[in-house]
Amino acid sequence: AGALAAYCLMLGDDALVYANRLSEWASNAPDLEEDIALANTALDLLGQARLLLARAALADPGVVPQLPDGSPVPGDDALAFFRDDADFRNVRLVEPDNGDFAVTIVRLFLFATYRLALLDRLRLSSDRVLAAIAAKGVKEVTYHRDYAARWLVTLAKGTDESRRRTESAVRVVLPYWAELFDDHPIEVLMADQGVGVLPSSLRDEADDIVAQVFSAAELVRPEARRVGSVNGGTGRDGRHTEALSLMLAEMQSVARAHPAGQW
Amino acid sequence: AGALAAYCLMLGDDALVYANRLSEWASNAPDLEEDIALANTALDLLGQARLLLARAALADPGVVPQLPDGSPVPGDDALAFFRDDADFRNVRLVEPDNGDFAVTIVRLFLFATYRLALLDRLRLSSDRVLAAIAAKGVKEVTYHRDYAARWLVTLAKGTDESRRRTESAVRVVLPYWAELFDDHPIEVLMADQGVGVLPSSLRDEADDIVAQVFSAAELVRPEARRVGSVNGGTGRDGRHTEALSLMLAEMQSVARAHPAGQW
Amino acid sequence: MTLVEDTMLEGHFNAVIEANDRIEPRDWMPEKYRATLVRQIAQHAHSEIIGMQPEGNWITRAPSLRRKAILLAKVQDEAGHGLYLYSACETLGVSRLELTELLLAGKQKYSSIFNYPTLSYTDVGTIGWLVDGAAICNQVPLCRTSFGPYGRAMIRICKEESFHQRQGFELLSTMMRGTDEQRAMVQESVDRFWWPALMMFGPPDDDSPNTAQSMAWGIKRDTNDELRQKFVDMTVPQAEALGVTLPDPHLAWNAERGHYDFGSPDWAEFKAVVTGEGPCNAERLAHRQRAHDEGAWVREAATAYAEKGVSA
Amino acid sequence: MTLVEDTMLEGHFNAVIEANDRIEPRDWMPEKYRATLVRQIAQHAHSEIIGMQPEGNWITRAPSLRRKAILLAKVQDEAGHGLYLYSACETLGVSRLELTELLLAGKQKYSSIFNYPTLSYTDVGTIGWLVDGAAICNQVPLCRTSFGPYGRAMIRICKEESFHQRQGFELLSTMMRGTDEQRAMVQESVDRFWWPALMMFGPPDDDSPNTAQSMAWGIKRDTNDELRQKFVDMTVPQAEALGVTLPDPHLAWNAERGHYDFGSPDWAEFKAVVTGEGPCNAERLAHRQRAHDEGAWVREAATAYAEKGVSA
Repeated sequence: AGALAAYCLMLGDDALVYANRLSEWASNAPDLEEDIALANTALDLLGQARLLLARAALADPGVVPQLPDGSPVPGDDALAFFRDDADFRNVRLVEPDNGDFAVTIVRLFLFATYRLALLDRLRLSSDRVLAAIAAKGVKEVTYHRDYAARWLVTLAKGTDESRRRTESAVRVVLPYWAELFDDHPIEVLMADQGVGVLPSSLRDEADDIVAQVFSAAELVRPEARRVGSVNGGTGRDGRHTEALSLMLAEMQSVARAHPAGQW
Repeated sequence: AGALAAYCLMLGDDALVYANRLSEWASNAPDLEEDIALANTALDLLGQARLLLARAALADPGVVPQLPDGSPVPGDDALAFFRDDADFRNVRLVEPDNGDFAVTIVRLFLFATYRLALLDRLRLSSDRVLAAIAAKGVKEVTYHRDYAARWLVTLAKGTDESRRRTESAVRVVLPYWAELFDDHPIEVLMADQGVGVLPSSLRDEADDIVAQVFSAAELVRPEARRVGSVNGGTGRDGRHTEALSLMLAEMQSVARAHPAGQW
Repeated sequence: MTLVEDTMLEGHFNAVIEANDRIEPRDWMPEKYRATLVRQIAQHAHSEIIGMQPEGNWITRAPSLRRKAILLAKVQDEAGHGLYLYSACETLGVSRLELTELLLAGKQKYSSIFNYPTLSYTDVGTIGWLVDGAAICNQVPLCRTSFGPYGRAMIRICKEESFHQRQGFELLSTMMRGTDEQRAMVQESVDRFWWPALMMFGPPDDDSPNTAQSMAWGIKRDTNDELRQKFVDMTVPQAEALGVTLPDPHLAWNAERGHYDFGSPDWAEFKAVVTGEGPCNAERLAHRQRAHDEGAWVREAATAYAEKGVSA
Repeated sequence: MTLVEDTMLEGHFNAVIEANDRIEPRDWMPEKYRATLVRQIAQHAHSEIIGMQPEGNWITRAPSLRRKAILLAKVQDEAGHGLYLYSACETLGVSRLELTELLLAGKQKYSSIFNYPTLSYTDVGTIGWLVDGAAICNQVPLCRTSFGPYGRAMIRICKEESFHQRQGFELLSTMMRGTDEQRAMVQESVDRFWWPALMMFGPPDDDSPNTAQSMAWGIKRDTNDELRQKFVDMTVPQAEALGVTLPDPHLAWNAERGHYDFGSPDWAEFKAVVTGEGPCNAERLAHRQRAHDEGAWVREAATAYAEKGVSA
């Protein structure tokens, strides 16, 4: 149960942190249609996060931070708002500032490519809740990936300026890609039990999609580089970028100021 | 005692909030010399804030937020890190994002002009602690004002680009100027008692300095506009800009996560 | 066009208006009718877009996942409303880009309420309850407005607005069942927004010179003061249900009139805010300008790519 | 210059080095000596400037006013150190701007330690204690380095560094007297920084080809491994006093050697970090590039204004 909860936190935190980041685009996007599309994406991921954090809390109440007696905060909210950054289990890809629209699109494309491959297989999970979450998520993330891929091609083939920015965005975001396919012991265990998916097993399929879209965009994939680990660990171990604690300071500020609050 | 504490919070919060904002320049300034100078300014103001918040806590312990029994947090820190934004009493001028270097310089020039006029008179305060804080502060803020004035002239008369940015910065910052000279009931009371200084009595002197430096910079002072009040109140009433609560969410995050912490 | 044709067209226009029927984009209409509509619809569209900012300010800080989703969806809806309304305006021959530039140049307005800051998360609830409540009072009659595309956009918008209003009320009433601190936050927020909400209906009738013509044309259906009264009458019982005090000592039921009496907003403040001296006017426009400028290269890229597609 | 003069100059240079005396900027020096110095001083200057970022990250979040002032002053000192060192480099004929551009182009390095993130406020203390501690071990011998301006800069810098180290240690020891949570934070932070701190002395001697020449020239005074041993010997008792465990199972006093034995850092990680694959390399350079770019118009304005002053 502990391993299942830990696994749900990994997938849930990916969605939560990224949703929060994407939601910063609200009222800031290049056009109204993009404002709406990015909010939609954030909403879909937020929905996935809620289900996954709730599943984690149910699987192992021990992972939920302790709040004062009688606190009305439900498990998923306690996990989102009362854990410190070192207890988050998301990959580092989803943490950094949005950057410009090109960085956002490249990151969304890579994230959705990974997550779609993952959810597609997770539909067969022996955990029926996870299987159901995955089935719903596949539809959503398919749309996210298509949206980002379309924009990636548009930006790469639009103007000189947009191409320059897109190439630069690829150099900024791609080093976070390899981490998505590392096999964490929890993921290995869950895959062995038929509950989860082994990330490394998704790599070829995901790289293939990237190659197809990069080819359509006439983008050359730069040489592999990966963001180094910290004390042997990465996001799944709670070792994050400097961006995460800043994001959480803001995100958790109101909830933490009112631990007994009703919302 | 309550009024003295409230008055010290006003002057202390001006210094604290502005010091925190200016400290964001660290490692971001246009050149090393400016990085050092802005850090120095922030350090001076932080020093003034500590003395003023400590004076407030001493004058009326009732203003200090209650912390759990046995908390080792001293009064000035409790005031800085455990008050909500609506309990801060600083003017709104010091809250907004730093903007570019021109906005920073214009804001620093206006703030230092006001504060120097204020501290200069506060040296005669019947409260000996306040008088001593003011005497020390006058030297510091004299330097801040000169520094900002020199840069203001440099930027206004440098390149076309720097002039354009300077003129734009004046339009952004100047609307917050009038609020500095509003007489809050607490300030009226403290001035009557010979403890404080009546802000409106500083206006002519301060406007005069602005006129001199603008003239040296060949800048035209735009028509007066002032940022409106909120429900009849401004910064001194705890009615702030949207920037303040975001700043405090970050500034207070570590302290609040460890209310029993020793630092 | 001959004078006869002209007169016939005007006759048709007047007949449609008379019959409370809809004018459609291809119909003839007086220039001033068109100009008044463009101004009003554009102002409405701008209000939706600028209105995303004060609430958007709290998306990243919403204190529960459910509330975060609700708030994000609401801000998204506002973008959608902006879209419909700009589209309605485009049927009158003015593009979204032109309207945006008029907004940024300060030549078209948006609702003065959005020049007030959101100082706590509670303001999200208060805006839903009071500001969307006032908007609904303004907008429900506009569903019957004489210009077709505007009226139809309003029908869709009103449905969502009343959903938002209920969500706002529900947030406040949940908070009122929470801690003492939360109840104090609700009261403080309502204190700040009550008067600005009353100002949303515009100046008193005797200071509102355009109202008569707009009503004659069926663009407007009620006067400012009528709408304001309707809003007060609707809101006072809700405030009682909520357990908050509306900050107006003159507020009292008048059995004779069958309405609530209430005090007069600070019209000097209203004028100051409308002419640019509100607490957030400069920030709101600067925010929009920045987003517009930073998005320029993306819009250009999309245009360039689309043109390549056509020529390829 | 004749061959005789050349030989005389080289003789003078060698005599100065031999006597452990100082070479000054106007003295003749071999090209490779100059190039080695520029590379080393520049790398040191860049380390001070890049090193402002990981600690600067916590200035706005320092949990007490006193700690905020200490941290801000420390980051400011680092900018000052950068200034001295760039000045020392300028005596060798390379400008601060040129050096900055070499840094940004990835052609000059900075200390690999700053490519690790600061993940909690505690890291400010750990960096003071371990990173500044390691820097002092590296730098104290450099006060006697053969090039005058560098040696004199180092004397000033070392004084401040040891002040910073004491402040770092004091923060950690205060936290160790605090809550259980705080003690856990200190241990976690030390776990992350211990091995990277050991890597600060560079690769093992048998993998450090330039050391011999640098020592012969009196630029360097000790080998990497000697300095690393000195650091470990100095730090272990401090860790004991603090009550933290250093994360090395091989750490043990060796009475025979009169030194602590210790494990080997992960040199593969070190190489990856040096070649750009640390956790923060890209962010650190991007941050510096952004500040440099955003400051360009200010520097240009200052130059233009100064020129006007001269011509007026």
